Amino acid sequence: MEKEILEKKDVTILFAGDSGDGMQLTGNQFTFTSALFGNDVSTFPNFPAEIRAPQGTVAGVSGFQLRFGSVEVFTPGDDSDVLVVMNAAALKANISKLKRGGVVIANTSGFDNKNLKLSHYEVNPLEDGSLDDYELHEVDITSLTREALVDSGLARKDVDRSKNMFVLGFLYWMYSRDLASTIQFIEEKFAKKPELIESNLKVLKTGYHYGDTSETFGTRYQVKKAKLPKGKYRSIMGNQAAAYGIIAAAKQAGLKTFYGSYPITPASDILHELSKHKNFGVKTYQAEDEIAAICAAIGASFGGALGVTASSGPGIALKGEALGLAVMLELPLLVINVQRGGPSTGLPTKTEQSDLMQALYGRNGEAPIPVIAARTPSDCFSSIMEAIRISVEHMTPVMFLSDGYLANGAEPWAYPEAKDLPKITVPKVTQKPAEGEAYLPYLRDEKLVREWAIPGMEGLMHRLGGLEKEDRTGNISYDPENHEKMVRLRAEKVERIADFIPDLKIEQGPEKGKVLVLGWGSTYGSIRMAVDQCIKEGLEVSQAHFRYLNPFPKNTAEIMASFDHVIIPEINDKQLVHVIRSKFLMDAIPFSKIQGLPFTSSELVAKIKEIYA
Amino acid sequence: MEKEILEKKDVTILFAGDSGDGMQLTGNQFTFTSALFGNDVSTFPNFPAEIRAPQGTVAGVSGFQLRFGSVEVFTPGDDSDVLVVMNAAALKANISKLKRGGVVIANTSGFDNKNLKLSHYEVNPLEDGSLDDYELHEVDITSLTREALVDSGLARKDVDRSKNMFVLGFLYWMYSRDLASTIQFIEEKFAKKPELIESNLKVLKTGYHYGDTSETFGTRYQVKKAKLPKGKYRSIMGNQAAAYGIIAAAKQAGLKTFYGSYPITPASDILHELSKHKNFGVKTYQAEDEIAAICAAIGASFGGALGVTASSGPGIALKGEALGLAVMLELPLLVINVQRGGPSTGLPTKTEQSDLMQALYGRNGEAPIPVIAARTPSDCFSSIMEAIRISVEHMTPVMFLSDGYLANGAEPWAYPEAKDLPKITVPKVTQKPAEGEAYLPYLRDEKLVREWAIPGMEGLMHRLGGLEKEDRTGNISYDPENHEKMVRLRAEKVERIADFIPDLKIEQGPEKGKVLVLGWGSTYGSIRMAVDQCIKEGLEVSQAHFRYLNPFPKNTAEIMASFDHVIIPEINDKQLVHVIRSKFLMDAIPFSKIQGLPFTSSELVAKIKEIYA
Amino acid sequence: MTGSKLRAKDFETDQDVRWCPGCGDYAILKQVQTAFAELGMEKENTVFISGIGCSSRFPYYMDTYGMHSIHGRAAAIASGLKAVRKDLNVWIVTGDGDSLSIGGNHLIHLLRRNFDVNVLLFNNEIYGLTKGQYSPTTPEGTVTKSSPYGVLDHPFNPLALALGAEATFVARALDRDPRHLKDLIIRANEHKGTSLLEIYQNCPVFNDGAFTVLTDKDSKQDSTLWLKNGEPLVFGENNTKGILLDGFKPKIVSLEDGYSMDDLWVHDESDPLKAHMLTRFFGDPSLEGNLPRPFGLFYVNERESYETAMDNQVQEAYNQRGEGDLDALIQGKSTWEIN
Amino acid sequence: MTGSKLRAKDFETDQDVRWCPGCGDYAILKQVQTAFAELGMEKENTVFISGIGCSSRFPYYMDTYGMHSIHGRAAAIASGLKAVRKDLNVWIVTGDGDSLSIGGNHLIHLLRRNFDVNVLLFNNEIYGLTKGQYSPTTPEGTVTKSSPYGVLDHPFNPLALALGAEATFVARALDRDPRHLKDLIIRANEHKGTSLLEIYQNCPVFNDGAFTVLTDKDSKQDSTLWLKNGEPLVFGENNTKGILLDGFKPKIVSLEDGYSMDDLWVHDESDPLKAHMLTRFFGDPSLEGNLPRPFGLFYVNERESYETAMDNQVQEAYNQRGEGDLDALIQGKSTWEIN
Ligand SMILES: Cc1ncc(C[n+]2csc(CCOP(=O)(O)OP(=O)(O)O)c2C)c(N)n1
Ligand SMILES: Cc1ncc(C[n+]2csc(CCOP(=O)(O)OP(=O)(O)O)c2C)c(N)n1
Ligand code: SF4
Ligand code: SF4
Ligand SMILES: [Mg+2]
Ligand SMILES: [Mg+2]
Repeated sequence: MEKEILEKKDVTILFAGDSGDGMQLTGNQFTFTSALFGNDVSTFPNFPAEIRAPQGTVAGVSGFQLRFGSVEVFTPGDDSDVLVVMNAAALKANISKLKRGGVVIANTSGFDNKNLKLSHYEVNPLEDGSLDDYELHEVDITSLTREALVDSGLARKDVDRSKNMFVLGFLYWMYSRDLASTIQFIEEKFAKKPELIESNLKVLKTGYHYGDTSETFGTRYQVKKAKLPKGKYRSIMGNQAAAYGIIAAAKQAGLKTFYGSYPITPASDILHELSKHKNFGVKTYQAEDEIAAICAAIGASFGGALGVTASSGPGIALKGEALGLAVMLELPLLVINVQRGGPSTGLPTKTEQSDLMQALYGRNGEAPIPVIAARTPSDCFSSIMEAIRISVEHMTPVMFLSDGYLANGAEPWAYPEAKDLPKITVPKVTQKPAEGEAYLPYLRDEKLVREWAIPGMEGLMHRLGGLEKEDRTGNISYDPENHEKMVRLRAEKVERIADFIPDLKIEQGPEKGKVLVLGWGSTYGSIRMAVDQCIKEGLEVSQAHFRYLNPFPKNTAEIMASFDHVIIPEINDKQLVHVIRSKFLMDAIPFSKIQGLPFTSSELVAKIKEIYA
Repeated sequence: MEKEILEKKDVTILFAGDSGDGMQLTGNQFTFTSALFGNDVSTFPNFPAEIRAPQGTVAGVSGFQLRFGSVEVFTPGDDSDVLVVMNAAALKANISKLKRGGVVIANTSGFDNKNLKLSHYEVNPLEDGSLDDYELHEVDITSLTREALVDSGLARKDVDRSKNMFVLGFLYWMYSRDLASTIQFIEEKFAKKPELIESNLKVLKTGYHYGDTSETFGTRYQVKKAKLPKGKYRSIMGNQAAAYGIIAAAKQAGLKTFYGSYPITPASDILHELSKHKNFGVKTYQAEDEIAAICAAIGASFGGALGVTASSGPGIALKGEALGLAVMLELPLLVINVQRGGPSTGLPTKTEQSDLMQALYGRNGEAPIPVIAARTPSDCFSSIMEAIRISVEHMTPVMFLSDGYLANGAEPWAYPEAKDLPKITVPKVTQKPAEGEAYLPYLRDEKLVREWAIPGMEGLMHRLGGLEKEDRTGNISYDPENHEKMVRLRAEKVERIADFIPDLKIEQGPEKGKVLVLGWGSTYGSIRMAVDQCIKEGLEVSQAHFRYLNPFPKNTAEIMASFDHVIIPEINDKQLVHVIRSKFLMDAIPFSKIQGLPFTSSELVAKIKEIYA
Repeated sequence: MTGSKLRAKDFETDQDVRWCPGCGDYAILKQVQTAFAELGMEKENTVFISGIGCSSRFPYYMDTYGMHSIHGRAAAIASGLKAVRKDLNVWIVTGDGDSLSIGGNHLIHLLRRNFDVNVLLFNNEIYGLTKGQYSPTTPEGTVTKSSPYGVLDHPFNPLALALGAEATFVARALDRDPRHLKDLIIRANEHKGTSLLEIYQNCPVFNDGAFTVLTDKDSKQDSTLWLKNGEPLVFGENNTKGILLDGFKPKIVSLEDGYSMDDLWVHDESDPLKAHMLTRFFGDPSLEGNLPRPFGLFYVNERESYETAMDNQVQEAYNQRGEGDLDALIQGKSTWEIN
Repeated sequence: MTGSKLRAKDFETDQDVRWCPGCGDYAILKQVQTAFAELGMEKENTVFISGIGCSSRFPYYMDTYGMHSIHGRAAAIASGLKAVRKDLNVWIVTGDGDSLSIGGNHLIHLLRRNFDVNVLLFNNEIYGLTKGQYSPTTPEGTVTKSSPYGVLDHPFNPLALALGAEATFVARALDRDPRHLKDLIIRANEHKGTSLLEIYQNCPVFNDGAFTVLTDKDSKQDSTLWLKNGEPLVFGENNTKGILLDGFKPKIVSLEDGYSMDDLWVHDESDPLKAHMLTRFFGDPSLEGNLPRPFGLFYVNERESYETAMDNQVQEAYNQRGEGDLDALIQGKSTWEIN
């Protein structure tokens, strides 16, 4: 039976099921296939807060949202067009994220009495009319899978585990996709268990054919290739990109990397990733706590390596004192904060941008440091390289801000070649002082940067420390004027970095006009989509986005002044707005969301229109 | 021989000598005698950075500056009128602090070759004309003392130790002071060693008579009584006042105090003081580190006591994470930061106001807390009581800011009577929930304050924690909207404290006009003196001073708007200016000094005039 | 509530217990509740303080007062609480990462100070909550998320560390032996000082089988040793093996083979040196000839608890100087008057 | 600099030494410089890392590389340094407060990891720099600035704690016995792993005389015991007293009175149990019948140092996979092309 094929510009699918149902794998496969086909894609996984909450409960639901389009997509989508639910709990947890009129594909076996009870449904939502506003397709995925494998000889557990392949096959059919890459994936994954290759492929194809033959599904869709920049692509997650960026930057600087860290969600994956790549000269060190982690990184930097440490909010709070020491030592040091919902333990598995103030001010005394934020998962790569460049070339600790949304989100990445990566110049001392002359560890160049003298270098022995130091000599000094001078030198050194960073640029929309949406960090994608939509609707709206939060690009005030209104959306309570007001004495319209979730485009569009009006 | 007696409005004396020369005692005695006489006084000791640097070296010089007047004096003076130096090092360290034309009283025995060498003088400064601009009086204090005690039978060491009494006696003569109170002091101090009473009194009187008989001193001075508010006075130092304030506030609230702390300069003296007063129901606890100290205080507050913790900048940095927990728990907790020169270890024995940003923002996530700063040593008493009132009545951690200058400075204090102290109301739960109803630990009153349920109370068992909590129930909640609601509730709770604090008031000068000098913390005295002088010179200058830095008094913007120019002097790099700009989008003229030293009046006057012009 | 004796169930809360299916934490929770019922504990006078970790979720499941604090700090918080509230029964629940990695310092200081609190240290030799990194008790060489090529760190021996830190009560139990666990919970409660009870707890998700050799039918007889005060060290099937001291060296002997009970080392809870030796019975018990892993109370010693000493000092101050007089304090010794 | 051998004086810097007159720190500085000269140490390959405290000023006075870091963190910083620079000779200088109070956790983790660094723990049983509060080694009951009614805290026994934390080199010296101190500095330097050398150091300003009984002519003979490997434990005037083991109990006997050298406990640096017992020789030695305080090397044990294991693991990765290929890493396994 020939089915009609509708064309769509972009589609958002949300796969949801129990933690054990393999939804992450399903989502990743669909994503990769779509990217390979030529769509633009953006994804976000949603893990349960518990490690492994009891099966069938709402707390145990794992989700994977994916958007793919024939146009550029910068976020995994607001509400989804299609919701796949493997059980009742998955429906309960996610139905609010489905567009009115959207498609629900429900695995009926997941709605038996036990599942209904565990998810606290009194009546079966597939039957009580509560889904009348949606296009509901009931498929007994479990049974169909079992039937397909009735002769496989596999254990029931293994049979059931492959039901996600049915889902995948069926959606491939629905969106007119090719099975090839998934077939290859399965063959590689189970290379050592041929019986599983066979069974998984069988179920995958069963799902695909089910679409073809089943009477219920009238419509297939097609999402054409997107016009994307030419190049080689891969999919990348933020934490992975950050890890690669560290390795790349160290290589460009000719330094060994020392990564001192203490596990914490959502930063740990950087540690996990880096610890796999020891043959890049990377040493990872799981310290006893966050303080030890940053201190070890400082020790490593003192020893001439690139010291890096990472944590999330609560752990960064613990690093404040040592970070102040690093400010005094004027050594390279990268501190990564993969932000999560706060305050305190807060919402560890959710995203937030609420550590900006802590990044800028969370230390005693006058202790300014550069702060740099990544905007998309793949941008973590180049932003972290830039953070390291600044740290090394300007001999200063730098704070790099990412967040849970970037860390775990994935997007296609037109990855660069190693030979095209920026070089990083290391200000190591090249000459010993002349005979009889003392070495001056705090002598500065025109950037106000001191040189890096490393233990083992002859004739450059010196002592660093956290007490105020005398200009040039670095000896302890209690002299009042020297103190003021040094405080100002350290501040000015950071300010001058503004001479070595690019201007803030208008990403889209006119260079001057009515409304500027000015963001930082992970809100980039949502803002991009929303501004794009407003522009298409004919509004005079522009977008600019900070990578550098300290110092700000030199043209910041000028850009802001070119617009009637500046809106600053943030996943926090107006932190950037506070800083902007204080630095530039210019107002901006805050737009806050503090729900552990990214902005949706529609929220932003609504806000833009409200201001525009 | 009758000597002429000149009248002076106020005089600043700086006593300086080796750490072992007893300059602190000398200064304190002079201060007390002057206060008793009816002068207003203000003092500041200046300890060496080293514990006990080698005798005779500049590093080992200990100083005590004291100002007394027939007018109100709010600071220990800018430059001194009289400099007493017991040795060459003391001269070297302090000559820059003497007014041109001022009096130097030099102990000639302290300028022998050994002393000159130790203090790196190539020629004797008493002889090389370098003091020509000053009125130099050379007195061989050491020999005169020895002579006086030639028959005492005391060991040389004990004899020499009393030479500070000679200085004291001599200055008593010079400023027409009574010996009575010092005589009494000596009698009490050495009650168990009568031979020392005798010798000290003898030297004291020798010094006094030396003035009378010696040819060199032509002039005596007189500083009349000041017109001070009636009342009973005592002298008090800032840390002492803070300690008493804690004891008083706990008493007024009917709470036991738990003081968890880890030693650090200049906060430790609060610990030392409190540990003496266990019979006020105070428990002091020297924790293993600052984190343990604040955590123990949180535990104590959970247990129904008043949890207090204190440190200085670096230690406060370590407390950030736990402070975030306290924000979530919504329990009373007082955190004291006796600020010192930063960043990092910085200048531990010097003063600074550079932890304001840390106080406001040094935590992960949205974690606002009230911040309160004391302005003078004695004000530490009432400000800390106020901080505790807010902490207890509004169930929130509060940051109390003092600094090294307040901590060690002393001033006369018209101390209150216990019965007149403000009452503090403790929001303890008074009723169990009705049978069958669950207890709701996060139910709020109209101030948005929750009640305090304390272990041991029947029927109120509940679990607190740092994960986001559900409104009212306090259960863990990952609900997005609940999170935003709770973040806003916590912020609003702190904001509403503005309804329960007094307006910002004009301390002196007109209510509106040309220039407002707006300060916070320990700059109060210097600003007071400077504005007073400007007013006397006919300028239209006013003073206002913040005690509440978060939330600000409600009329802040209004007051600022009433002046053409607002100057904000700070011992940091414009931190309050940043906050003011960001909160009110109003500009202010920063005036920074970052030298580990308080402002001098003349610096401020010059700045005021520059702006005024 | 006092008076009417509570059942184990009465200590449950209305919150869903959110550990993974099969997690050893369930068994421990159950035994605590059971022990509390037996002990006639009062809900309102009991407090559970935990840090962060899977195990640290514990307080939510006990209908007493509780605080789920921050990572590593439970001991510090409990110290402050106990310092002001000697009357409360305070329990600390913590994991191997929480108490030995980030919280190591607070733990050793708690032990030397000897506050009368009880520490339940859930040792699963892994970081559970953060999904599987190694902890300070993970054996060298183990492959975990953060050690893909094997752990380099020589692990702590928690009980040896505790003894080195002046602990006054040191014991070990196992999630899979509930009775024995419950008995030790009761002993810990009795002890007037800091009780450290290490509990081996299986994490089926990230470190399954870490203790299998100690719990599996086939191996447990030869690999575990159950300490009983005043009784000889015997183990193995039908208790046919024993341990004696050959000079200063513990040696395994067979009781069917020339040795008798009288030759054996007799456990003495009050002997710190022997306790020390027992904590070092730590060879891999799956290897032949290695010493079995001891369980039970290794060492107990009554020493004044910190809060008692603190209260005494305060009381002494009251006795000597009476209730503080605020006016006298504020006024100090030297005053003057302006009229 | 290598090649031309340096004298003790060559390790001095141009900074004025700023300890109080009479402070024990001077003697220690001198012995370090002397030992370094003897060892032929190279300035540029030596690093001193300290925390904060009087003792932690040390690096300023050694003309090597150095860092005066923040309170309690020297061990953590040194760990990171050594992890990337196996070639450097790294020394940690720390006080009893710095290393056992705020820095306790880093110290015990350093010991278990066994980085090849040397820790000089200046134990003056007080906080010097902050002017006289008690430390974790101050004896109970001591009156200090923060304990006007006497310390309540049971102190740590630093060496016992270290052994509990898996230390591989544990020794004790005294500022007043410079030769012996120097010898131990040299032994510490030889040891390939973390060497913990506790040095009793008199603080004449805030805790004068804490060790007088161990240094005074009249009392020191009976109150100190100088450990020598392979030799019997003798002490007292003319070494006429000895210590033997009566079962598991150390007992003082007189060699003039029936006992001979052969009866005595012979010191064995490699015996962990005996080392443990020696750390517990801690009675107040001024009281009759109490055990003398041992000095010397209690225990040493070679175990692979952390940085060696780390370097080996890295080397292994290189051997197996060759120098990392950045392009291959960035590209990963699944790519596609847009044309
Ligand atoms: C300051 C801080 N650092 C790190 C974390 C992340 N974290 C939470 S629990 C945990 C370790 C859990 O391991 P363990 O204590 O053994 O408990 P388990 O989960 O195994 O019961 C870590 C690293 C945190 N919450 N806070
Ligand atoms: C974070 C922090 N907390 C506290 C201090 C204050 N402080 C400096 S040194 C010290 C203790 C010094 O004692 P110890 O380590 O025994 O060294 P000593 O001075 O006796 O040699 C303290 C509490 C500090 N500098 N930083
Ligand atoms: S991760 Fe492990 S320790 Fe944590 S709840 Fe699951 S099974 Fe238990
Ligand atoms: S205070 Fe004590 S330890 Fe510090 S330098 Fe002086 S004598 Fe030495
Ligand atoms: Mg664990
Ligand atoms: Mg000390």
